[in-house]
Amino acid sequence: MSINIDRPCGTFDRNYFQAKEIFRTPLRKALLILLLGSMYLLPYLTNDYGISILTIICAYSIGMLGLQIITGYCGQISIGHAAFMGIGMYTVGILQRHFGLSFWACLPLAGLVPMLIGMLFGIPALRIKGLYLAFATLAAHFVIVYVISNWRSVTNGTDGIRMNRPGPLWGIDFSADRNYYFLVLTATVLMVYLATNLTRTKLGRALVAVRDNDIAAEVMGINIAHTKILAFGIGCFFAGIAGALGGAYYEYVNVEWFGLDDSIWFLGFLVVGGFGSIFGAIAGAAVWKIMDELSTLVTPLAETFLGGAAFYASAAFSLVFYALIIIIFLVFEPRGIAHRWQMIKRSYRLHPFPY
Amino acid sequence: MESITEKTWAQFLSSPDEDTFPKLLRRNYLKWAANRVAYRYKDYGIWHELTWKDLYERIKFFALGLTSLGFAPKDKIAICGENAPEWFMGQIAAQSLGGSSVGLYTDSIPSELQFIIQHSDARILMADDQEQVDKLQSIREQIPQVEKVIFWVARGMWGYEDPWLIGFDDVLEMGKAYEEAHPNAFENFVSQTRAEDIAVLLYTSGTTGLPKGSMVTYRNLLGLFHGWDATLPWSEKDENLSFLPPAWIGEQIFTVAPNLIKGVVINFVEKAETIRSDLREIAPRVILLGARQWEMICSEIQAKMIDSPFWKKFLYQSFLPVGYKIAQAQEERKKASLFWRVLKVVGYWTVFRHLQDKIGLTKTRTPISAGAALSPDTFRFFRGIGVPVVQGYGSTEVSGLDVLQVEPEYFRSEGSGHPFPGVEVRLTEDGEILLGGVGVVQGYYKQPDETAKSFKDGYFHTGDGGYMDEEGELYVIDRVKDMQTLKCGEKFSPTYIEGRLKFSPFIKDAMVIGNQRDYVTAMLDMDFENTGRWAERNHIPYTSHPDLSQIPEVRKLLAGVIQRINTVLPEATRVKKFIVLHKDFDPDEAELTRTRKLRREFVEKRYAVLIEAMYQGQEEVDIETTITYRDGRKSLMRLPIYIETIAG
Amino acid sequence: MAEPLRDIGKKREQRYSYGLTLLRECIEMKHPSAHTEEKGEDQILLRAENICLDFGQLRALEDVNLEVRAGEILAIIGPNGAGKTCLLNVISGFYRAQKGEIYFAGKRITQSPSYKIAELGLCRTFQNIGLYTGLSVIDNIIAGRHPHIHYHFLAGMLYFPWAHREEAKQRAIAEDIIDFLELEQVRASVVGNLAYGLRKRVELGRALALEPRVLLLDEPMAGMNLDEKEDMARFIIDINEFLKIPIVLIEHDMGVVMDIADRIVVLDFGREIAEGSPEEMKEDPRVIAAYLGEG
Amino acid sequence: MEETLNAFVFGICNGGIYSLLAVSYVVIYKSTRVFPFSQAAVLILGAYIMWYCLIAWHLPIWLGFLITCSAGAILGIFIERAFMRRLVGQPILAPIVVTLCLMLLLRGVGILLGKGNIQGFGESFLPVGAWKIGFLHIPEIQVFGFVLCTGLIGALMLFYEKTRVGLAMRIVHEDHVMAQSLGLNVRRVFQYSWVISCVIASIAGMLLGNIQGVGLGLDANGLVAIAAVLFGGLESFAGAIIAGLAIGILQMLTIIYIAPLLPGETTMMIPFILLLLVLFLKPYGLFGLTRIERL
Repeated sequence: MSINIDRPCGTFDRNYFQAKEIFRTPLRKALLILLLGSMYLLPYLTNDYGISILTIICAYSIGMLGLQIITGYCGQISIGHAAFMGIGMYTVGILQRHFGLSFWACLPLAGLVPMLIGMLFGIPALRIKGLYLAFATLAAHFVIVYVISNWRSVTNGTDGIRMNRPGPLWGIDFSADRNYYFLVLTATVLMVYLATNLTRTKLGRALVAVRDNDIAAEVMGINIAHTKILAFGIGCFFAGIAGALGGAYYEYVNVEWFGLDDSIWFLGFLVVGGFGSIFGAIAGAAVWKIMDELSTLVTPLAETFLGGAAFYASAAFSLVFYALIIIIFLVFEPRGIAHRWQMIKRSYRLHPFPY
Repeated sequence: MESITEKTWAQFLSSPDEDTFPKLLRRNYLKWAANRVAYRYKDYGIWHELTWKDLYERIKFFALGLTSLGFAPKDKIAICGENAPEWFMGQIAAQSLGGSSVGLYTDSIPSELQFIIQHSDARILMADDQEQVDKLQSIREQIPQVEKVIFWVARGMWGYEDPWLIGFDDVLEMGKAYEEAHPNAFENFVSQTRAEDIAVLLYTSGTTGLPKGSMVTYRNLLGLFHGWDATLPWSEKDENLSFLPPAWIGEQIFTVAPNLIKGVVINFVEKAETIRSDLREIAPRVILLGARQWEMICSEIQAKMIDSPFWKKFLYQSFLPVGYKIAQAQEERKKASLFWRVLKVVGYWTVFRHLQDKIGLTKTRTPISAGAALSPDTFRFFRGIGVPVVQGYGSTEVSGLDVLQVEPEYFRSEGSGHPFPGVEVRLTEDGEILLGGVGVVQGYYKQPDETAKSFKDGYFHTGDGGYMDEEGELYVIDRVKDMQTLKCGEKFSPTYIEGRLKFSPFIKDAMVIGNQRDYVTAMLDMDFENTGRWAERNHIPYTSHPDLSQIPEVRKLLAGVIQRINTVLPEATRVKKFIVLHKDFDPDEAELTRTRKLRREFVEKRYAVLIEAMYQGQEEVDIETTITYRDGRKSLMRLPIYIETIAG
Repeated sequence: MAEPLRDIGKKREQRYSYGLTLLRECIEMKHPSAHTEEKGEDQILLRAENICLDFGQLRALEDVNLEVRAGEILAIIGPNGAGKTCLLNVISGFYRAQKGEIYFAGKRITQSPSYKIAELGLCRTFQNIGLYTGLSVIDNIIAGRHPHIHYHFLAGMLYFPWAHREEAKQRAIAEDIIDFLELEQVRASVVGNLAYGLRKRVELGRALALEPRVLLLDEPMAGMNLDEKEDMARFIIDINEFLKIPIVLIEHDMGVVMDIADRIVVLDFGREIAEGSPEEMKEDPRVIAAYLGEG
Repeated sequence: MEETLNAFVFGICNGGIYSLLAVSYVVIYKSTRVFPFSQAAVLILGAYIMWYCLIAWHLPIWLGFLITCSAGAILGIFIERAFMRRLVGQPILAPIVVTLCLMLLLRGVGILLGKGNIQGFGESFLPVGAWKIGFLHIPEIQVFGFVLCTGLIGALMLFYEKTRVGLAMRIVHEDHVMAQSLGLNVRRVFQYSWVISCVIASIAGMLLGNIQGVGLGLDANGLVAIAAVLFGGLESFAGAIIAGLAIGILQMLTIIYIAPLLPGETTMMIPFILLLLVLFLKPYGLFGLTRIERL
């Protein structure tokens, strides 16, 4: 007796549109609105420090969504995702510095430029798989970092570039952190909507097909090359948007912010969040930011312990701390928080039966 | 004195143009046309809807198609198929031409079909898919009077160029052509139907002798339904799931009548295998299940709860007694103390609301159990988990359910409730129940002697023993013939003991023997799945059904079950010995009737060797049995059956 | 583009259907002429001429010729390692043959990539189940329809109404296949935890979803018990009859081959040693030798 | 002209160290199919430990060398037992992420060891001096390093050819499932390969620390070695050695000719450009095995 436990008893679908709805019953639609409403109320409950954490979590979730599409859904390993976020930041910075464009004009470009570059680096993915692709993206990361830090005339080299906040829109002045948080949150909600729809439509299925069995997918009429390049393109588009929004918050961006360890943390915390689900990407970004805050608490502790100058202690501890968290998750909870959340939801929905 | 039937009939039925099914169809069509749903069927994963307008047109064209096929008034159409809109459309179309429909069971063997078709001299047949059509073709020579067989699921029939077969849609086309030739022929066919015409001819296989066809008229159906509606009102917004075999009277009175009279929507399941998930999707407000199905649901819940994690099991096991306490109080018509009632609400919100959601009964107001008597333990179990099961009693000869426990708050676990308005219950001296009133059918088709035997001056002799308590509630004990007496004169009811035995999740079926013997013995049919799971949990290796049934530990387990039941039974009628059968009772080997009731004489004859062995005090009996392997090969196997005696 | 399919929620007419109606309609819409001629010899849909395939020094196939006529069931039999699956892989474009040409419906497809070949209508199933384990049964079948779904991925991401309708239409066609293959109960379960027999059926469903004009089945009945084999045989015959498409069948179970195949090709060590009707194959000495070994 | 010759010799010496590092990668990849990104960080630890022995605790060279090697071995055992053992059944992505995180973990430990003095201690602790042969200016350390590397690689080759354990490792390299069925304790073989790889890496770290100064910049060489390994093919020792030398020479040539043209320090860039080229043209490297995918 395989009943559909995702639907409460008494809901039946009269057409395929109803069948496809995620939030099918009025109760679930209300829960969704409640969730979104609470997200918008959060800034009024916390101080500025809280707002900065929330803004960065939202920006990073968009980046994580991009990586989820490339690695979680399409199975192509990318160890250079932070670099593409960097390109997004620098595109906005350069356009504002040299051409004086407004932030609103730069935002779409901040998505398109990394998208094109991502597609360029997606091409090797056509002929190589798995580990070799990881090398290609690693190389891509270094090439991008090298170009940005050495093209002094345009990118102002290693001493970074200014990015100013977006101009007022419909009377909302975005220089205030709270308003800027609303902008980033709205962008995140839109991006989550786009990513969810992507996974439920034709391209989403093609991505999963390529991940699960790309030999069979090829013979089953899916153009593998086209799908992989698109995966890289869309993933890097998300990374670009995340970079632009994140960078504009700090209003200054530097090459150090997207080094090799950032790319590795992207991949690592995606594992913590969980592959193959939208919730996994958001959970990963949230855990990453929370770990950030925790590691800053660690430094005073480190001082008492080491007694030496603490400036290097926080850097060392954050490296060790993150790496341990990711490895522990990978060994003991390989399918991440999203899977654990799925199990809890399933157990509740099956209550009181075991299966 | 004006008999009860005329009084109720006049009281409920207002205008003459609403006293037959076709007229009611026309009324609904005129009243709602396209803005209310009549039928809803699940196909290709979604529920398609047929409004009253669609239904009316389809039935009109099908009826006219039948007339162009030579269907005359008073003719019969025999329909054999799974629950589908076509089934009821064919029935109402035949009825609107003044004819009537004969219900056939899909899982009956060709010889049964042949007898019913010949006896009811149906001239046109309807079958749903290739399987039924092949069955009918195999008996084609024996039923010469059948002109056409209409089928509606054409899967795999592309190769059949036989003129004898015709598709449902082709009949619709013929109907459209006929309508051009004779405009509004259908309307005056409908207006010619009378309340006294035979609506439906239903053959009850019964546990004895050949099937008998009861002639059920519109008056019976409508009168009885209005009686029911007066006590338990149906509303327009109700949903009704059609999954019981359409050839059973329950389906007519419980699905077709409310749909036509009250506009309750009928939902048709996708396939027999998906009944449970469709039931959960529709969540019908009123549901009628046989006692067997309630017992299956109950043992399934118990089996799952055994495997569930500890915190779920703790919640379930701590709140179930609360339910039992409340049920106890209700039985004694007392108000339970506030403490228990609060606990019940807590239990509802933590466990039982979810439990009902999983089995699909959240919106069910009146879950009814009919057919065989439901064992008191199952009854109390469902009361415990908050499903207010009520028992009913009736038979085809009185057009379905006549007696029902009405107030869900108050019930007796062994009782069958009070008769509907318009139905009269009387008892003969030796306790046989007589049913009269609006439900009594006109008699058996073409069997005047049987009719005379069963129907005397307006009352139907049910052949079931029972008694009435002071509040007028009817208690059905057992079939009079089945009441058995031991050698020492002690009377006992085998079905009562069998009911208690079947409550245990490890026993699927049981047969108690003891007529004219010195003690009671039992033949148990083990539930392979649950017992197998119990064996695995206790690390007892087993291979097949015959092997598991004879393992000593399993016999110890079942002996324990019997011992518990024996404590409730009077001393003399306790089960002294039992054996575990090596295979299930199977309708295809005619050990059970179509509705899963036990055929006692046949089974007693078949296993006479085993029964005698039990009474001669043997410890072990060897029997041969054929085993069919997965790839179709069969092999004969000698198997020892052990006889277990119960201590004390 | 005019709505080729009747309204998806069409009432009742479909029930009086021989099954796979929506799928047949899609195929007829794309290649109307395909269904005119009967099982005649004239219309050869797929032809492979002297195919040679070798991996390094190992010669897997040695100038194999294969012809598939319209509407017939062709069985390819031979001992293990005779190159049957290699031949199928070459035809479906997965391996590149060193020598030889392949023509499908008049077009030369030797060089075209395998996804283009699939789009033309040459669909296949795999010997050891190539299903997408991450998707549910219904998604696997809709994923099979990938080349026949027409909306831009951006429209999909923004869930424009026409993309929504297109998804619903594809779901209807997939449901049509599920209804035909009787997979209703397992419609939403993940493919990973299905029984072996069911997975073979889902794979057949996915191949059907590609609107096939030639269906290549690689050991559809391996590892099945008696009644599963009967079901699969019934499905194959029904498909051949409803869609009027030729089916190439690789099978070891001689009982099945003998009673459903119209023509048999026998391969041994990469060489074609015999071809003809089932009866001829029974007596052909070379075939017996290939199976039972010389002397 | 003179400069090119000088660069050529200097390149070979550097190349020796790169090929040593490349070999440490191949040792692990060939047997456990896991690419050890973490070896780049083991380099740093090797350098620091050697620095502590010689400078902080004033121990003689040979004792310092011994301590470094044993520290490398212990680190290898710890990594294999704590992390790698649990990842055997995981999809290919898990080991990649774990090794990457290990690299950063060890870098963090490196910072702690080096007490934050990121740039390291600069003065070389091995005998300083240079030989003047004709116009060539050959620093003594380079030659010593090169000799040590060739000696080590030779020893490794002998170990593989002659000893029983070496033979076992070569079997595991081919296929660990088959090895397991033959009764080999694959786990111990994994442990050996990690130990050997970490020892080699720490020795290479010691040498590089000597040349470039002990500091966090050393792991840049690790990434260059990755380019070398890929160039030579992941599965062959010979490929790794030759590629290491070629990269060394190439790097020296770029310093002289190409560096002035491009802004910024390009020593790191050229290997990665080469890496991308290799991946585009010949993904499996010069001597790597191309895998035939079975369907």
